[in-house]
Parts: sequence; C-alpha cells; structure tokens
Amino acid sequence: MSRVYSEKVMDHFTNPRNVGEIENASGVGEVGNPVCGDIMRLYIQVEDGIIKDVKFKTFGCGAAIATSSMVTEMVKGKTIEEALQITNKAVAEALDGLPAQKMHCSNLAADALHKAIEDFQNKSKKAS
Amino acid sequence: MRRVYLDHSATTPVRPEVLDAMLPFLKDEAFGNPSTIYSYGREAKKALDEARAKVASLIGARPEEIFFTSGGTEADNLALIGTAAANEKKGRHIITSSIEHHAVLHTAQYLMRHGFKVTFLPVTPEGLVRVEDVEEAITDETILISVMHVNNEVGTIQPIKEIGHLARERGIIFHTDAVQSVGKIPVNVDELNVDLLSASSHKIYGPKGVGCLYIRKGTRINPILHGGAQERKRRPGTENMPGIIGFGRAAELAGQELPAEMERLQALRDKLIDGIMSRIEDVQLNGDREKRVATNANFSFRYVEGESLLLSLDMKGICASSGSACTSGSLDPSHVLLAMGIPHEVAHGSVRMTLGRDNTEADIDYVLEVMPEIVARLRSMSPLYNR
Amino acid sequence: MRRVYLDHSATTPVRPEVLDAMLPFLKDEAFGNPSTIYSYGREAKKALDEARAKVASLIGARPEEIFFTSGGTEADNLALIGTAAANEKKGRHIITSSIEHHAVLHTAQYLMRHGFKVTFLPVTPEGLVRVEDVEEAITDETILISVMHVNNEVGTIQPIKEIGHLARERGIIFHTDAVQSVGKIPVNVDELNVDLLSASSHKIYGPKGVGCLYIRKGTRINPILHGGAQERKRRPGTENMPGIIGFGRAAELAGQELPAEMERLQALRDKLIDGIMSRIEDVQLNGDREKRVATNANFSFRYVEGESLLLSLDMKGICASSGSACTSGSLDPSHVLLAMGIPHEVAHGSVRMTLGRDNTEADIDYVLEVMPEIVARLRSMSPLYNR
Ligand SMILES: Cc1ncc(COP(=O)(O)O)c(C=O)c1O
Ligand SMILES: Cc1ncc(COP(=O)(O)O)c(C=O)c1O
Ligand code: FES
Ligand code: FES
Repeated sequence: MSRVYSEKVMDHFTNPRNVGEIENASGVGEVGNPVCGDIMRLYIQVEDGIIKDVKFKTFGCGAAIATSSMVTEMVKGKTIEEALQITNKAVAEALDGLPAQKMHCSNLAADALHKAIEDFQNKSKKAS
Repeated sequence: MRRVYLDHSATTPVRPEVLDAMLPFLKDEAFGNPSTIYSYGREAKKALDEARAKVASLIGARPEEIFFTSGGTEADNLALIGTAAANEKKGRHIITSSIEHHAVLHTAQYLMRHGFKVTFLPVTPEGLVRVEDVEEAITDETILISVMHVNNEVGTIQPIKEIGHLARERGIIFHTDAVQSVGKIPVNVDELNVDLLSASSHKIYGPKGVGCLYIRKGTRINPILHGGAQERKRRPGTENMPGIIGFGRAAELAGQELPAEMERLQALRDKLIDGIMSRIEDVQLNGDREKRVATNANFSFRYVEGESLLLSLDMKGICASSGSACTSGSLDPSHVLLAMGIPHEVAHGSVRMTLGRDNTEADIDYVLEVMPEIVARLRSMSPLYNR
Repeated sequence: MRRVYLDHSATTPVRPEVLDAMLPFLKDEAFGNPSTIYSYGREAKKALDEARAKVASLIGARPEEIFFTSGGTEADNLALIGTAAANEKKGRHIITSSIEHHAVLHTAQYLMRHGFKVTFLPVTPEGLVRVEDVEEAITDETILISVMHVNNEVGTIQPIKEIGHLARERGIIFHTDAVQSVGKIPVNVDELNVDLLSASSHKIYGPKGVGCLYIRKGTRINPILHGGAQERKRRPGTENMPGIIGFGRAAELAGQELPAEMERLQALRDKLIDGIMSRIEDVQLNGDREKRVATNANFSFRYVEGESLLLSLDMKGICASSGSACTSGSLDPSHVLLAMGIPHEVAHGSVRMTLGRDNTEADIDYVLEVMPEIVARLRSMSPLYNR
C-alpha cells in the first residue's frame, strides 16, 4: 500500500486511533465531502478549556480514515485555542503527505474538528 | 501471504503459451516489417495472417474482417467515429446505452460536440438494456446503434442478438463492444447480427496494447488514423507484431478452453455470491443474477466505502476493484451503478470481483473467510452504521 | 548464406536487453493495470513512470511531457489533428513539407477535406526544406507547422532549429516527426524549439506498436481518442505496459551509445556510398551528402527497376528497400524522390540501405562485392540500357 499512501497513512488506516463515540460529548462536528459523498463525525470532550478526549467515526476512503485518526491524535490534550490552529494541511503533513488526487479528503478532518469546537462553544454560550 | 487476484476484468496476465508464441517476434529471429518484400518481411506477413485467422475464428468471422488496433479503446473509437464520418450524409443520430465503457461513452459525447445526436438508453435496475427502448429510440436519422455485449462492472449480458435483428431490419449499422464477452462466453458475429465488434487482447491472457475491430464486409466506415496502407488501409502504422501474434494465440487458447472454463468459473462465482450474501448483512448483488457472465460478482456493502474495502482486501493479498468515486479519481461513483438507479451512498460501497483462470475454490474460501471481518471492522468505524 | 539487414529505417529487431526489461510484464510477475490501486497496479505505475523518464531524457524533455501512443503514426495523427481541433478558432492554415511520411501527409490531406488549408512546402534537389519557404508560407491564419527532423527515405536532416525559431517568434505551434532522428542523432526539444515531437520505439531496437508524442507544457492540443483517463487524459486505453517498458529501455540504451555508434555507422555509410559510386556507373546518391543521418544511403541506379533489384539482393541475403512504385503497392514511385525533382524513371530504380547496430564492415564489403554483378545482370536485361 505504501506506494499510493505513505506508511503513516497506512498505519492510521490499519490501526485507527480513537474510533468511536462519546456519550454526552461537549461538542460534535459532522462534515460531508460533497465531492465523493464521504462523511466524518468527530466528538470532543472538553474540560477546563482542554480537549481531554476525542473520538471519530468516518465513512470514507483510506485517506479519509487516516486523516480522521491523525487529527484525533493531534488534538488530544490541546487547548481549544491550540486546536483551532490545526489546519487540513497540517494533518496531511503529519501523515507524510497524501496523493494529489486525495488532498480533498484531508479537508474532512480539520473541518470536522473545527465544527465540533464550534458546537462546543455554542453549547457553552447557551449554558451560560 | 496468499495472493488472490480477482480483477480479471481489469486485465489478465499473459499466459506462458502466449509469451512463447510472441518471443520470436521479440528477438532478431522474426522482427520483419510485414509490409516489406524481402524474406524477413514475408515471414512476418504470414504470421500476421495466421493471427488474424485465429482471432476471426474465435468470433465466427472471416480473417479479412479483422482489423488490428492498439486495444479495445481504439476499436471503439474507430467503430463510432469511423461509422459516423462515413454515414453522416444518411443521418446524424446514434443510439447507445448509459452503461457503456468510457471508450464508447466519451466517444459518443465527442460526436455530440460535433453535431451528432446521441440517445443514451436507460437500463433496468438489473443493468439490462430493453430491446423495446432501442426500438422506440430509432428514427429515420439513426445511422448507428452501439450496445456492449457484457458490461465490465456488473457483468450483465445484453440482448445483442435481438438488438442486432432490429438494426438489420432497419438497415442501421450495429456495433457491440465485446471486450468483456469475447473468450468468456460464446461470441459469433453472425448469430449476434453485429456489423462491428470490438475486442481486446489483455482481457483474454494476451498482451496489453492490442485489440481489434471486426468489420463485417460491406460496412461503411472511415479510418480514424491516417498514414500507411496497413490493415487494408483501415488502420495505418507498423503492425504491433509481437502483440498481434500474442493476441492470436490467446484467442486460439480461449476458444479451446471456453466451454470447460465457463462452467468451472460459474461454479466458483456462485459459491462466492452465495457465500457473501449469506455471511454478511446489508449487502446486495449488483447486476442480473441470471444474465451474467460467469466471471463477475459485484456487491454493494452498505455503510462501507469502496476504497477502504479495497485497501483492506489488498492488505490480505486480495485484488479487487470498486465503483467508488474515491478509487477512480473521478468525482462521481460508477456511472453504471448510478444508471441502474443505485443511490450514491450504496454505489460508493461497491466492490467488483472478477474471476479468471488462476482462481481456485481455495481462493474463494479465503475471500469468504476474511471478508466478514473486514466489513465488520469498517462498519464499526462508520458513522452511518448503528447496530 | 550471409544475411545482411540494411533496412533499419523500416524496423529494427528488439535488443536482448530490451526484451529482458519487458519480460516481467509478459509474465504474471508484473501484469497489473497501472490505473488500479492495489499492489500489482502500483508496481505497474512505477515502472510506467520510469519508462517515461527514460524516453524524456533521450530528447531533453520532462517526463510529464511524454505521452505514449501506439506508434509514430498515432503520434503524428495526434499532433496534427489534435492541434488543428484545439486551435481552429485561431486559424485554419497548416504548413508542412512535401516529403513527410504518409502519417503526416495523409493526415494533412484529411484535415484539408475538413476545411483546413495546407501548404506543402517544396524541397531542394537534395531533399531539404528551405527556411525562407517556411517564412513566406506563414499567414495570420497559420496555427501549425510540421516538418520532419530526418527524412525516412533519403536521410536528410532538416533545419528544425531554425524553423522552430521562426515558429516561436510568430507564436505558431511547431511539430517535428522525429521518428527517424531520435536515437540516431542528438535530439533536444529545447534546442530544436519544438512544441510537439513524434518518436517510435521499433526504430530504436524497441518493440513495435508503441511510440510517443512529446507535448511541450502549455501547448493547446485535443485528444484524438476518447475513453479512460490514462496518460493524463490525453490518450485513453489500458497502457501497453511491455511495449512502453521496452521503449523506455531502448531509449536509455540509445542515449548511452549514441555518440560512439553514430561515428561508427557514419564511417560504414561513407564506405558504402563511396564504394557504390566508384564501382558502378550511372548511379546517383539521393539526398544531401552532408546533412544526412549516419545510417542512410539511397541510390538511384539508372536502367534498373527497384523491385527487381530488391529481389536480387534478397536472394543474396541482403534486405533493403526501394522507392519504386512496384514495391510500395501504390501507383507512383516515392513521393519524396519526386518532390526532389528526380524523374520518374530514375526514382523507379532507387534503393535505400539503412544501417544499424548489427552491421559490420564485412557486411559492407559483401554488399560492395555482390552489387555490381546484380546491377550488371539487370541492366543486361533492360531495353533502356545500351552500352
Ligand atoms: C467494456 C470495455 N470496453 C473497452 C475497454 C477498453 O479496452 P482497452 O483497455 O484495451 O483499451 C475495456 C477495458 O478497459 C472494457 O472493459
Ligand atoms: C518518418 C516516419 N514517421 C512516422 C513513421 C510511422 O511510425 P510507426 O510505424 O511507429 O507508426 C515512420 C515509420 O514507419 C517514419 O519513418
Ligand atoms: S474521501 Fe472520498 S476520495 Fe477520499
Ligand atoms: S511492373 Fe510490376 S508493379 Fe511495376
């Protein structure tokens, strides 16, 4: 596989980190890739402004699954502010790159994260 | 790790017997140009004619009706563009189906941009063209009907004979893309009532880069490439001798083995289909159960995306292919599955497995063993699945 | 009997090193389809890219500017028809020469039947296109100039660099058919100022049925075949893997050996030319003596007909070719010789001998030994000859 996808991509595809759901999550973000019809849902658990836990579920190609897994690793333990700095490009780079025609897949991961944070922030506003 | 190749509709390996036949033409024993008159050239010419006769014999044609091309794609282009150019004074309407290979579909679209009207026939949910639809689509302007014999994705066998009958009655030239049927089911140009038929070598254990168009004697068609007088002025360029010789030998062997191999593969295919359907939930077979080439199985696994499935299969040594947009590099999932009315998300989770000479019952057992786990794992990651 | 092959411009045998490179792709080791994602397919993709880089390197191009075709003929068709189609809004005038290969000539004639104006430039008696003639022929409507690099019959090397310079100044796309120069003389697309360049594998000890078109980045050109997305959507069809791999290896070897081989063959050629001219009367060398590829000799023997000469040579084990009408199957003798102003009856007695890797000095000695007798015998039968 390692020739279309980097070893890191294959590692995250084969052993995805943080698959699953969080009940009563602080925030949930879901994005669909209109290009290929894939879907990613990301759950975050925030405590004291820090992302304590994160889980994902993804319906998509190898790149979509790997970027989902990677973004969860990158974000765990980060503050909301730090998490907001994570870009799609950074996720792709952390995976040692993606094939050109697969770059659009990496757009799922950071977008889902940002949506989850947005959801968390909206919920906190309502609560306060 | 076990390696199981289940993508024979994409391409097949060259058989050893075929390579043996090609080798003299890849050495300085027999490298002549068949258009030259000295001895090397004459030997080449003779070998070329023999290969032509072998390919002709596989499809019940006469040798002089076989025109070698660089593959199935060029044969399809020649059939459509060549016929359109030679008959445009008679009319500018072409009928084809919405599930053709891109070599036909994109060529038809090219002709549309050049003033031809094209009807793309719908198909049934099983992926079959209806003869009545063809009949209704015919107008006084219709000069060509092109419907594929066996579909490359879902393996459906189209009613070519009946469509051919209709075309003949109405005096319309009839082409069939038989790239996926030749060598896999009996093909006879007279029984099928076709005027033009495309075939490709690398789908029947011959080399890549060679194919042919059968042109029934008397069919009006122009060349699409221009140059030397090769292939009786219908296809210029120094002949691909090793390729053509290999194609000839592959055709000969395919003809000899067809009845037995068809039976054997059909049994394997049925075992695969029944095994998958009984072991895994939420899966559907795409394409007709009966009117189906012996080598094809195509499934949609709900809640699973095709490329992930292919990657997982590859890690287990199994090669298959998918109609998912993520695999093809194009933006939409398989146009064939969509034309059959299969929703985007279901088409997205489709996998094609196509059997061939090298597959054994043990291969199928292996696939049936690993497939349930793979699907289960991917479903456990899927936000769409909740059981 | 000694066998001396002197028709290397018609075709060449595949070198053993080239066959070795091809073999894995003709066995089930590496038969994948480079468009598929599983392991077999990825191996194929890598090999394809390597071959592309090798061919690119031989002509000083970038790999992504090489588009594999089924041969020189298709490359020429793609260059002319593809450019015409993509640029017809800008103008409908094309300039080419009257000594092009049929792959260019007949394609230009096809375009004439479809509303393009084509200027066929004359040549000097030595078979050279004059740069001034190109300049004069250019109009505001000119979208393409196509002049071959080395002529296949008389071996003349055309002033491509100068024509290319002119074309660039005027913003006109410039194509050269380099089928007979690539691998025989240094070819560099940047030095030559060309936008499009055709090459063919079987002229450089690669397999038949594969070639390429170099397309300079940014050149407007449409595909002429329609189908899958191979070759970055410019040339559809499952790639001819063994052919392409062989072409790549042949290009690599040709590049390595070019300087030494060119010197060696030039010496043999000069020996052949001087030997024939001094041993036989009433013979002329066709084509320029200096601006001539190292591999080509072309003579006209007065009072002798070309096909008879070829047959006589063949009986002595020597393979050559002829510009005689009797050989070509067409009614007229070589259009190249006629365009050079050579009278019919002289053109009729022409023989082309083209040298290659396998030729030795002993081969030339042998030819020089048998040729005088053969010519004398045929002349003794000729009613035109009376000495
Ligand atoms: C139905 C059908 N038509 C045409 C083609 C094109 O053939 P080739 O790859 O030889 O150009 C294929 C295979 O790719 C096919 O399956
Ligand atoms: C100058 C020239 N152009 C084009 C061609 C055609 O090449 P191919 O035989 O590969 O189609 C040839 C050889 O036949 C040639 O000599
Ligand atoms: S998410 Fe569909 S291509 Fe990757
Ligand atoms: S005399 Fe025989 S073809 Fe010329």
